Amino acid sequence: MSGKGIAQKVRDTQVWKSIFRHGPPDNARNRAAVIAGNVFLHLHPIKLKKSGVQLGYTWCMGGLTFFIFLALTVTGLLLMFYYRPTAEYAFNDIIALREHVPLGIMREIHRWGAHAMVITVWVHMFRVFMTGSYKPPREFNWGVGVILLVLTLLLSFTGYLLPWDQLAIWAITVGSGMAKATPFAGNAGPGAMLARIGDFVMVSDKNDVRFQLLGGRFVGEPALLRFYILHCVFIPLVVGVLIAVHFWRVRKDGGISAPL
Amino acid sequence: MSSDSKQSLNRREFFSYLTVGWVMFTASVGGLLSLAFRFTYPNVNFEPEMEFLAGLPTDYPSGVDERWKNSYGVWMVKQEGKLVALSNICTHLGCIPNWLPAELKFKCPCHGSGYYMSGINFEGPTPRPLERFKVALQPDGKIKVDKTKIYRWEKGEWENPDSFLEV
Amino acid sequence: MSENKEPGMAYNMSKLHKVMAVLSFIFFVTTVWVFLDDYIRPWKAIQVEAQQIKRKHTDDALKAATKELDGKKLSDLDSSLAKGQEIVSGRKAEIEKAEKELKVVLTKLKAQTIKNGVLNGDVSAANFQYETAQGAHDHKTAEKKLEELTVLKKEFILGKDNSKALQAEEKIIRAKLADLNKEVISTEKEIKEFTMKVTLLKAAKATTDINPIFAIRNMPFIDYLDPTIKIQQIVINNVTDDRYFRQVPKVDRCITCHVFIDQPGYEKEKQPFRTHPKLDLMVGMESKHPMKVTGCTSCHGGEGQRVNDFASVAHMPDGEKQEKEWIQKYGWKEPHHVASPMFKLSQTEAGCVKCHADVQLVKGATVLNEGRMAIEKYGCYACHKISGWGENRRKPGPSLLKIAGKVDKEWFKSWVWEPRSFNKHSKMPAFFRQSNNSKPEFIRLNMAEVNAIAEYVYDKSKPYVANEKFHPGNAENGKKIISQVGCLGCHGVDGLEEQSDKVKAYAGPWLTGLGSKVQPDWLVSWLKKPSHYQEDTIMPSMRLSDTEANDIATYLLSLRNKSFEGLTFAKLDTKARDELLAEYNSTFDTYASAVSKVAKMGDREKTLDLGKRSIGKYGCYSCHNLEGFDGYEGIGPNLTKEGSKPITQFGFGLQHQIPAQRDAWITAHLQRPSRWDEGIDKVFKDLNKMPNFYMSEAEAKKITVALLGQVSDVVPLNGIKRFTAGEALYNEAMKVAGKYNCMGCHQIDGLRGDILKAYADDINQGPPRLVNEGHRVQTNWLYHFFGNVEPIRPWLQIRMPSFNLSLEEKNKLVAGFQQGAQQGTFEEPEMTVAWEPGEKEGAVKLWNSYNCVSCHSIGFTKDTPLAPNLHLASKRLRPSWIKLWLKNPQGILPGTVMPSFFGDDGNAPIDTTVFGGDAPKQINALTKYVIELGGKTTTK
Amino acid sequence: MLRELVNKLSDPIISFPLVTIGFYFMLKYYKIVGTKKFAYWTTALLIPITTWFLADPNFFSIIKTPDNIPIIILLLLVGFVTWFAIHKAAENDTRIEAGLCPIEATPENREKVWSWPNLVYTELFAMIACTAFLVVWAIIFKAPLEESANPTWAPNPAKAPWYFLGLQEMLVYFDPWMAGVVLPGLIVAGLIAVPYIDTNPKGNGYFTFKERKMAITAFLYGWLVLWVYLIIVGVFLRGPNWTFYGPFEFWDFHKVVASFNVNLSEIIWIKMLGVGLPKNLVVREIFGIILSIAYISIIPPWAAKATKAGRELFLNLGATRYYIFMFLVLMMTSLPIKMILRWLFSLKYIVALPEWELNL
Repeated sequence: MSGKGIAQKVRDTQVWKSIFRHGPPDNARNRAAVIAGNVFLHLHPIKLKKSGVQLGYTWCMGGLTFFIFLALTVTGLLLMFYYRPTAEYAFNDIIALREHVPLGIMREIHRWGAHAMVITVWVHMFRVFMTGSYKPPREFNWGVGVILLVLTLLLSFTGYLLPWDQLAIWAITVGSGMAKATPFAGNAGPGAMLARIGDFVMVSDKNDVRFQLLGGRFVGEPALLRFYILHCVFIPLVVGVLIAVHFWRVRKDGGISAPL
Repeated sequence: MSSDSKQSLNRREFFSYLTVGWVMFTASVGGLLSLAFRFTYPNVNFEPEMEFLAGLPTDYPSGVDERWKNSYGVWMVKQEGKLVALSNICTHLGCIPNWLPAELKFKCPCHGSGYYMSGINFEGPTPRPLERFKVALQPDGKIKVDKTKIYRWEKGEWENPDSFLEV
Repeated sequence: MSENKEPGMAYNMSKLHKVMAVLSFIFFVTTVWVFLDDYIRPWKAIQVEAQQIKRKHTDDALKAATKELDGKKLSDLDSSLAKGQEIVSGRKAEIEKAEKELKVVLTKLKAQTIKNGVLNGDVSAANFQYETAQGAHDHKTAEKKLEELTVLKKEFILGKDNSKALQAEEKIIRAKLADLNKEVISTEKEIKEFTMKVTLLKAAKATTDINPIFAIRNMPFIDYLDPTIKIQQIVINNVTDDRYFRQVPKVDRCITCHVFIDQPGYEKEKQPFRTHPKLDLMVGMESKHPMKVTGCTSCHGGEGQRVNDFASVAHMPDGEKQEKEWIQKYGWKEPHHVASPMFKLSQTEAGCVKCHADVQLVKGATVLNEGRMAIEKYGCYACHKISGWGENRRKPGPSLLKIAGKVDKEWFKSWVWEPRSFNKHSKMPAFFRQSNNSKPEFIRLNMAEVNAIAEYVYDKSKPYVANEKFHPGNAENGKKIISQVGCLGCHGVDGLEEQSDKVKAYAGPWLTGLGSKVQPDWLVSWLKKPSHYQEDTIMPSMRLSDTEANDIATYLLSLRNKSFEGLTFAKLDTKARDELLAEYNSTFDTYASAVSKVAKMGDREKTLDLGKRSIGKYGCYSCHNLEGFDGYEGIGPNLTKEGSKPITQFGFGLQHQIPAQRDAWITAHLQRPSRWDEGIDKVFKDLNKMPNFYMSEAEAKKITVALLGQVSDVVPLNGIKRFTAGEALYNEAMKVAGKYNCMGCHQIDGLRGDILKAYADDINQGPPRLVNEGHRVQTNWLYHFFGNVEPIRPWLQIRMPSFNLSLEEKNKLVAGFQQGAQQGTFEEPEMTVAWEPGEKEGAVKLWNSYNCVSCHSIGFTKDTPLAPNLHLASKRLRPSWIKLWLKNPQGILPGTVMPSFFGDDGNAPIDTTVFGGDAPKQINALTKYVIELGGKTTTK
Repeated sequence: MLRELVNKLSDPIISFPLVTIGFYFMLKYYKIVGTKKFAYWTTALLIPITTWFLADPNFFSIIKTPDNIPIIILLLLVGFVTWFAIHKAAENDTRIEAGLCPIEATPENREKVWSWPNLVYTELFAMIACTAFLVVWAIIFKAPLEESANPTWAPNPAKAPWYFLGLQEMLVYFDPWMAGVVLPGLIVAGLIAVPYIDTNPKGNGYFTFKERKMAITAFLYGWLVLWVYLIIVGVFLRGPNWTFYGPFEFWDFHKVVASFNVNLSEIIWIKMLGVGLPKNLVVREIFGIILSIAYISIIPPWAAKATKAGRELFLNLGATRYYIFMFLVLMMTSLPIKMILRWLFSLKYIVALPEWELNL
């Protein structure tokens, strides 16, 4: 037989080489190349401080949050194949996921993942605060992080309605009920009474922020559709963009937090 | 032409085009964004009707009238010169009480909350009186009941002139 | 300018700014444009106009109301108010004192309320703790809690009492205050009441103001806040649109423009502001089809959800004039991509059919009813299935099972060839000599077919021997009898054209040329006993005497069609016959082998075979009873969903002058079906077989309306009026009545009564109108009457015929009338008359003073009776009906000769001496008296 | 008996002060808390207590609700990471006191290492572990699904998603416009503002308590007590009608708690002055309005002048940062203040203007 093993033969093919432009990352040159040459890995620095890989220091909560976000994106995309955001079908489709859709457990992973993401993002913030990693030059990135945390909560909140069961509509009723108390913009908020001329009511349940959120005066079919779109398209897009900014800033502001 | 004046001319030109261009750009982008905002408020919605015409005040005898109870969930109560539209939802847990003409009270069959004809609670577990809806006269003399406007006694809203009709 | 470039710059910066400015300008303009494009909608202008119209109306009402206001009274009230204020201001000190007292009491009350609130909470909590402890069998804690609870409860009761006392005090002070202010309060109230109408109208007028607030509310962008100009819609849950097999509630936005459609008072406005013309039946809140339940497009058709342009709604102009007007005014164009455009104005009644499918005639739907009657007349349902037209209807044409005993074969052939040449009123349509089959080679084949059909029919015909012999009688007398006994209810008759044209009877054939058609003996026996010739005929027996029957026959036989008599039909062309048979046989075979197959058949066999195939081809069996065609379906297409058939499925042929609309096609088709083949080269077997009925355009249009209504829309069960058991029975009875053409003579509950038109001078000489008949007559009597008709009104010349009703039909009629009138089967059938003391004497007095016997003379005087025999009333009539009848006969039968003895409202008797003029008592007594006349037992 | 005691103790009236006191001691003795010994002993103590808790059917039925699992995970995780952070901080502080640098700043930890495989691999491990964890979680616990949506009857209690229960719990003390809009808005704004207010250059990139006591105390109080604690109350201790139920208490639908709350204006005008409520709304609520304004506008300048800590802070931060910081802190403390006023005086609103939907 030839002197080369099959693995080596594969590595020598043009196809392999066109994909991986370097040898196995077992020497300094290739270790640098693997990070720098890979679109997914190149967000990492080629080298980093040792403290940055110490679990006791970083807790890996930010990384987990990102990973769970990816997992949720994948499971969520798959769930969309079986889910119709209409009052007639939403609940039945969830039952279908539970009862007969192959690997309908996707929904469980999606839901528990959503909760897990809320927890990891909180703990991530906790750690960042405790190590003072928001201090200059990372102020802006901390702000981005806070917004990402809020968006995470909103993602979870908008997803909460989609099963279209009692738990869902009443949790959203309670949650969105607070919006109607927004000063000057919610019909039960301070200042709403002032915004009227005769029978021209400028802030009412037909035009306030809550109506805008729900597309109706109560949690109904328009709300289901709006939440679906916010949950599946709008917020994930914003989150994706902000995550890119967040990571970029981590690199530019001196890598994963470390004493400066 | 001195180079100074040329420069200042350029600057003026520069500023005016710059300003016009960017002001208009900002205005247009703002306009399009406001379009997106306006887009979120539908012109038509499919929610159940919350208003209905309830005939003339003279159609109602003194006491409790149940003609709108099943269709709109409203009791019309005429008492002491006032006609009011009472919600028929028990303020305890949302059951639907019955009107007992013999005892002159609303009685909730679920947990026994009781209300006077006026809607004020007096027995059972309920924490507060029944709610009133807005009633107003139309020019043809007919009553319009608006269920989107709710008046609660405990908030002192029953004094509001929209919460009753004087008859 | 290139010298101005900075190093490292490809462009001159100021140039870039210029480009930016120009592009931004364009960008800005498009942004403004898109806002305006979204904002400007035609319906907004219409609503603004409507607002002005409403303003004008309100203003008129306001002016009228202000005029009505008594100015003097108002100024009086004003001055008394001023006086009152003066008086009240004199009591200022007292009032202030009372107000102060009130404030103290209110403060105390509030404090007490807070205390009570706390106590209430404590009591409830302690109660819960006590109950929990009890539940846990922790008696020690329970006892302790109970003690606490008892104390708390006592306190609470005290607190509540205190509250009540304070409330009482408050009430007293308030009453005192009111008393102190009474002059002002009462006058103010009086003024308010007095000016109420004006105040309300003023407020209504204010809502139509066009002011800055109106402008702001409806301004672009902020018109989401609380606009006054907005799309209005009705969601109709019980009528649905089909959206890919799902039933979705209809949404009608018509009221966005038809603003006042449900409001009376706008009848004279121009469209779209006019009130619905039939508010009491449609749209009105109290009508049977309220706007919010029925909507608009449920009946009218069209695209209810569209509002943005007149044409997309699928408004359809009725006639060319309107079309021109609309094109000019609204830019109307033929709707495209619209499944069901609106019904044209004259076809509106088609909308009834969708829900009222199973009823014969819909009250109030004149055109539709006439269309349905025309369908009945021409028997469309025989060849075309139409759901709602019943599965087991009778065949519309006469039976041909014994035809040889009625007419001869030569006549038969000529008749089939061209029925109109014998009877110009013929309902039998023409299959031949049409524009699509008049080529000589087609005529040759057609004639062979007719010959073969005749051979087949006569071959199968059973022998018939007339059971009467004709003896020539008095033709004039016969004609008179025909015009009097009621024949005209079903037949038009030559020589009686004037009456016939008034009645427009259609159930039976127009009687003409009988002398050239039937054998005299057959005619007499047919007249005497129709069922002898055809068992299932609807022709009734008029119980004619022999003389009468012979007189009628003599007259009818005197009607002859000389030119038709002279016709002879060409002999069977055996070559054509063989060609046709070969054609038939070659369907699954080569032509050559088909020819050889035909050649092997015998001559007679060939003729009969072609006869049977031809009958099958033209569908003769659908209308006529014929042997050998059991289980054959009608040959026409199913018309159940004709109104929803896509327009592309209608074949317009080369008839480009006919608009590509469903209704136009149907009307044209009905008038001359052969037109679709014109100009098209078709082979003989593919010719359009729909025969020509020579319908007038008016008739065709009416049928069009009835057929347009046959839409495929699924109406959910709760969208349709569901019959009660009684109504269902009544509906069944009306079907039987329809079959036997009862309404050719009787008007039943306001519908038809065709023959009454010939009695326009004196409606009482015609057949009785039946109103709530099930209430009038007793069930038993009616049943008996159908079996044994006996004259009730001997002065009438028209006769109630004896129908050949089956037992089932008789029961249906009886039960239907009775249930339709919501009567029990046995209401007071054996009522015994129990007189109150003195009542009978009163009844007799009334009997005399109202002079009942002057008309109801039978059994009392020898005078010619003008009213039914009252001795039979107790068997025939329901007592409760007699009372109604006595009370207000005109209310039941307008124009009846029965006088109203009790005034228009039934409460003012003419004779006030009896029973002190108490109408109900009088009516009661008279009813009893009439019943007693029938020989009922009398008890004291 | 013990159970009843626990039930009583967990009532927010008692448990909130307890938690606050515990929080104080935790930070005061953070070096003791931060030892491993403390952690072992606490764990050893908690295991039997937890077992005892779980043995109770009422408690267990609440715990095992699938939707409550994340909160338990949150609880365990927060407990652990809090201790862990304190532990690390204590370690570093001891080193700093000894004049050494924090562990994270030691040269060996600042040494540069290759990302591949050091970082990439650890990330992969985390992903694998996380996926496995999620899958197991998903297999064991079904995602909750209740009756299909029915707008005509509401389940009782109707709870928001658990991460908003802190806000819902605030609703007990504040009107929705405060609890649902203003306070959450301030939390987000305050968090974003943190790096701009906290100008302390120390403690950047390593665990420490000593060097940034003020910042950590304020943050931890808000995070642990005003957020996590309130969520726990909202999830486990609030039953039908949002009534308090102890951990061992059955959620009896009929439970009634004596509560009748009175506005400040009523207390002053009616109870104290004995006159009726004035008609004019502003006059009626004048005391509350003055108090509220004073709370926001008088305390910060007073503290800056009169207290030592305030003076130092003012000097360190400068006027703008100081006032923003004080405003945020005062808004945060308004919640415990409102709680305490409610428990002590049954106070409903300081300013009660339901006519304007403006209640404080």
